[in-house]
Amino acid sequence: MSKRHVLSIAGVNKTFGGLKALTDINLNIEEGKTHAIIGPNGAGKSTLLNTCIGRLKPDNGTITFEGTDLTGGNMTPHGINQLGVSRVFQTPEIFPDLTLLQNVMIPAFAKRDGAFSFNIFKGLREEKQLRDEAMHLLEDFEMQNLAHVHAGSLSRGNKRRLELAMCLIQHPKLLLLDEPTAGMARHDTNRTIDLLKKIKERGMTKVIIEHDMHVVFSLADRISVLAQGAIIAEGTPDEIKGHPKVREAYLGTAEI
Amino acid sequence: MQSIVESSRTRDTFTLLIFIAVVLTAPIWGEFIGAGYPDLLQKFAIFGLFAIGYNILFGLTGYLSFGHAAFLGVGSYATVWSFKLLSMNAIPAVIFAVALSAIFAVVIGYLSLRRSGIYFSILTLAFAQMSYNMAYSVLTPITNGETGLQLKSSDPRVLDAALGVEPQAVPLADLFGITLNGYAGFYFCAAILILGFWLSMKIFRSPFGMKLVAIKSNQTRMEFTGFSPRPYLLTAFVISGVYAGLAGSLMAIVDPLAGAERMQWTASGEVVLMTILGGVGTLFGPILGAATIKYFENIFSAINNQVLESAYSFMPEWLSDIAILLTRPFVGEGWHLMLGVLFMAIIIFLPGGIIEGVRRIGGIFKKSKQIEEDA
Amino acid sequence: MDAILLQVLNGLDKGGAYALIALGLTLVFGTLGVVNFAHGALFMMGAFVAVSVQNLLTISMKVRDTSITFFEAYKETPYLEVWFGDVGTTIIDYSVPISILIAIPIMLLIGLAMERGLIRHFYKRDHADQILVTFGLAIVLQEIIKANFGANPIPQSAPDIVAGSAAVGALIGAEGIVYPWWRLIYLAFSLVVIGGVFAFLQFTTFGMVVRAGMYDRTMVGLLGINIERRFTIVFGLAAVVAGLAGVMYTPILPPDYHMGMDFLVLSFVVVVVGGMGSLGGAVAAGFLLGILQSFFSMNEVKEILPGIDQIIIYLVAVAILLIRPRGLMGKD
Amino acid sequence: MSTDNEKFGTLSRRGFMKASAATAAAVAAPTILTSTAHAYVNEPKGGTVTLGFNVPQTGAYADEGADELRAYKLAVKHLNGEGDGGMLNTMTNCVLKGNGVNGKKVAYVTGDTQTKSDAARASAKRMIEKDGAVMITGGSSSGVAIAVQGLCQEAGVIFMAGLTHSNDTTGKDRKKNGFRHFFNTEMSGAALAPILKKEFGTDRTAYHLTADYSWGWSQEGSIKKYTESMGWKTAAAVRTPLGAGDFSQYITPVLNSGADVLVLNHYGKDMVNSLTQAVQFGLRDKQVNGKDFQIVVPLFSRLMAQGAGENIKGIYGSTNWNWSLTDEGSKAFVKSFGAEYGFPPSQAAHTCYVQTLLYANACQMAGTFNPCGVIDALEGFKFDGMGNGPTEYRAADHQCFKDVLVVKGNENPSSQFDLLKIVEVTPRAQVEYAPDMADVAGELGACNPGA
Repeated sequence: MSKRHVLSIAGVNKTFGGLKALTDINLNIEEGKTHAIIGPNGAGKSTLLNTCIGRLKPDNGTITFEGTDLTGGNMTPHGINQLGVSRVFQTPEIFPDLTLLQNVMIPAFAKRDGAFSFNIFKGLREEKQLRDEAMHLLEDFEMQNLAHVHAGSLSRGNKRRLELAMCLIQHPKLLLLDEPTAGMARHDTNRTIDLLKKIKERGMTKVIIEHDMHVVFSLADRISVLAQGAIIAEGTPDEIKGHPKVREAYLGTAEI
Repeated sequence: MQSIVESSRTRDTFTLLIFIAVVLTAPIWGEFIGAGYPDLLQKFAIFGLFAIGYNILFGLTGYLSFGHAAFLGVGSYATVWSFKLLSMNAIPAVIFAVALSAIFAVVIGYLSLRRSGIYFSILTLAFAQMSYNMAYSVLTPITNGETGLQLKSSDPRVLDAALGVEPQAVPLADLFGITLNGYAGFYFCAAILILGFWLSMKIFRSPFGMKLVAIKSNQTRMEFTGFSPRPYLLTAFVISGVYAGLAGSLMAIVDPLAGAERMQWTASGEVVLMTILGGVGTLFGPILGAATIKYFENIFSAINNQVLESAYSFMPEWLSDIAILLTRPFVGEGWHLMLGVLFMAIIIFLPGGIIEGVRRIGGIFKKSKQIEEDA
Repeated sequence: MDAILLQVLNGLDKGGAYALIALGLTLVFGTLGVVNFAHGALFMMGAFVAVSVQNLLTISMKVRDTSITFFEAYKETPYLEVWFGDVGTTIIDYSVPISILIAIPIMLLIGLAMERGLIRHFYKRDHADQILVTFGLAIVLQEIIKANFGANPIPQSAPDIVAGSAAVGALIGAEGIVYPWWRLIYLAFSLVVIGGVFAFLQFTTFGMVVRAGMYDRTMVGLLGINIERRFTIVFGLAAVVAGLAGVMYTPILPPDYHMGMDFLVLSFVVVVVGGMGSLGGAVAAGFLLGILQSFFSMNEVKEILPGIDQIIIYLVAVAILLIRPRGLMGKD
Repeated sequence: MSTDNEKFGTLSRRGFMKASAATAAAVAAPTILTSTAHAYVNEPKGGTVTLGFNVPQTGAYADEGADELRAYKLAVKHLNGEGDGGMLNTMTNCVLKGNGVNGKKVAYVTGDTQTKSDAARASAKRMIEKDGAVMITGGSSSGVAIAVQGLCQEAGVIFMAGLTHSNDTTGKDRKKNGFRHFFNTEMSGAALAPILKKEFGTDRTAYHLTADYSWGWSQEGSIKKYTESMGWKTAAAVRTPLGAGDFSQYITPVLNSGADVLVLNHYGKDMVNSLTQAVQFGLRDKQVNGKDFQIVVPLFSRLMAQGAGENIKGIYGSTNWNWSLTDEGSKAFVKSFGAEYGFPPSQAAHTCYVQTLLYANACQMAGTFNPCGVIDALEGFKFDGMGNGPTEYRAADHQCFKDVLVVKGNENPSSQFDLLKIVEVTPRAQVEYAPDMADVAGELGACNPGA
């Protein structure tokens, strides 16, 4: 297989005031791979993710997604999504006033109709194909019983899973997951891992930011370790496990 | 949001038919509540339309505009100018009003929607107040200021002149020979109200409507889901602006006059009150709210001692005196007080408006029925 | 040159009034997070405290006036004058300053009652609901005032001793320039009140807690401080400031039931231009808009831009909101 | 409601109900269902005739509206033979006998104009369409008066204007079905100018502050016209926004403008505020060009002047009527109004009372309520004993021509109501103008009985 890079981060630096948040980050995400970014609290993981999707503007360096420059402010969030990048947030961002089914249908519309479409003459009921697809996905997530419940009333774990479903229905080329299992019970975490593995088989590229090493080592093909804003190590899970620098900087203080 | 329901087609058709029946029979049921005369019925329809349109913006997206009266005024002015320059026929007047209010809505909406929340409200308020102040004074050559834009039998009316239509002594709008005042005017308004209601229902049941609610619900998610919220918001803003323009046009059609005070911020506040009072974000609520407020304005304000005395004449004198003492502050010149109290009560106890009240009462019935069935 | 100086004074004077009203509004927004459309009504209530005080002081002995035969007319002499002669007349003359003292407890009570009875139930509701319920309250309050005092303006006069004008021009060598004493007093008064509020927030423990609460409410709550109670008092304080602004304004603008609504839109524009929740911004914006309004009302300007004085406030608001949405001094 | 209300203009309700019950095609039906049973709209069929009193009950002019309503109720009483009869006893050419009008008892309905054209028209329409009123009267602003007058012309009822001072009401926008007893800006200018000349001389420079809407402009125009013709100069005429509140930024430029007279073309709250503030700025105490600075308020209203308190003392202006007049008519009216309500009537109350009586009298003279008959009776009608001396309803523009009062704020009021002192009664001849004079020329049109 050719090593095609979906996302390339080249020479990115970011400072807040005098504080260096990211130092000379170079990272290439290979197509079809699951790439995990780990690191202790305050290592700059979220800053890196927000820089990737153009929410933060780096001081220098570039971020390219399949040849398109995403560097800070160049692309709108919806523009980046339309390129095929979906994102799961650390605190779930869903539509609390809509039902689960509608929550999942909305991103499907975005995928099908683009950033704006004025379609009032075909009622929701007539969108049969899209509905069925959304319903199937909810079944995959074992949430079909909740399809007509308002999403605002879900538990936090279910909200996270719903958000994941909302991303998956778009079949993104790149899925960014910001601690997808944080705050979940072990049982839910395992279910989510299974789900993510299933997607992996479909060949979707993913970037995961995660604390939970269990999740990381179950899913990741490659791992980058971030410490104090710099990548101190990168490699396969096995390489990382044995990496002395990592042990010193990070794993020494955490359990695996 | 309860209103975005995936209702079945038959149910929707049924709702629409009921609505049509209620609107068309308004002169009959209006009689029982003292509202059975053309002007008030016209006002019900016109402000109902205004509120329906406003609800598409405020109810679905949550953007609270304090400037929609500006579009109402623009619609009225455009209509009267069409009557003056082109023809007394209502069709070109409506088209002209819709086009002009749409242009205004695009410009004001484009600028105002760059901000959200209270900033958006203040921006719309500022635009409307500027329009009002200018229309009242500096723009008098176009608007005839305080007096309001009126028709004259000597106006040019080029289309009518070309078609050889005789100028009337008292110019009244018409629709191919039917003079649009009195009940004919009401039915013209009613037809457009029904059309407006149908379109609003379409929007409520469409992906577009669902996306508007999604924007209200979580704008960040909406953006990261691949939607650009601003064109959606602008479309909703323009649609509601056009509804307002259409309402303004109808006002000028049934009564050919356009005054600046239609654009004042308090007039914008009125449509907010209507929408909230009836039930924001619901299909029927805004129309109910509009009818309630117009009913208060026209019927409650006309209640004087004489009327109260005759209303309480069945009571013994001492009791009727007490009844008058208790009700008098809220009617006649006190109808604003009544409105304020009612409005506060609704916001505090029934945030879903009259519609929620109806639903709760319906809920009680349903429950008691269930209990019976269970037993 | 004289004209410019006078317009600066006019602007400062207007600005003082705007700033006072906006100060309370922004204080309430900053602390309680409530958009209070009844704030204008508080201003109006303050003015009517002055009216009531005057009415009380001038309760009169009525003597049938026989010179009028068409209807029963009375010659009225206030009891204060009957009983105390010149002293009584002087007391009546000072009814506005007296009203200030009386307005403080009354407005505080009104404010506390409003917060306890209504506003606090709306902390968790969204801004639209707050706007609407307080708007409803404003209507109710002004209708009650109208039912009791009528719709016409009711004149209030400043004490005779400050009825004339001060030769302010003498200070800078422009002899001809005079400015009414009462307006200068109003300006000084507004500066003192604004300064007082700032000092209160800056130098007292109470104020420090409130400022901390404005900055991060949950944080302060976590420290075990009962921030809610303090916020209630802040609302009362805002009501007092608005009320005092109203009392002091009565000799300039004879109060009527609608004056609160007339100021409401304007004060919101001031708050937004200053930056929602920024006290310094509200004050700065108040003075800025006052001065702009004065300058754009000058004939020289109006000849070039007819009607500009009618819309300048709104134009500034639109420009600020589009160019600098957080206002002059607002936080992001 | 009585059976009088069965018919509504061009459409009979019963006919309508049939049509709408049958089919939705009823939309097209109304025009072919034109009623022929009535000679004119709202022809009273029972024992009563209904008048519509449309006054501001909310908004800035609510107190004035309340006073108008008091006067109307009093007029109805007098027409129906209750009370002391008021001006019925003093009016000349009066055919009313205190037993109603044309044998029918007078009833009335009330409504709130809110001083907004739309609301006023809606309220008037309710009276016409629902309550069966044959005449609409009242109002406290010219915008509203013109709007309602236009409506009455369309609907085919008579409009008897209340307080409206703009020339347009019986000028540019005059209507065959509309009548005004109140005076106007042209008359104010013509009446005031000679007094101003007498009191202040011919070498004066005036500075106008003008409410920025049509009435203000019209007032400014007439004062300018008449004062300039007697040699005054105009330093500037500045437009102020309606409801400005604080006028300081408009007043300070007056101080150094070289003007020695300030003309405040304001009414209502604007007048109260601008006058209060102008006095506060020391204009009254000023000396300019060796002369005492003067302030003029062309249209005075006692009710509103109360709001300016002390500040109106010595200020010149004009008014339509004042309760301190001592002619028989005024005395009779003030007496019965005072007895009823405990205080004297305002000029608004007076004009409304007189209008009601004049209308009733015209109906009685015509023997019908048909607007065309009433108009014939009112046009050119001459009367006296109603407080303004000999008066004529001019046929050409439906404007009453009568003497105009020039008044001055009373320096030593004997009571809280004694605010205005009559300086001069300017005779009618001096304030009369040609009906086709530039700026006031208009088309009356034809009478419209509505049916």
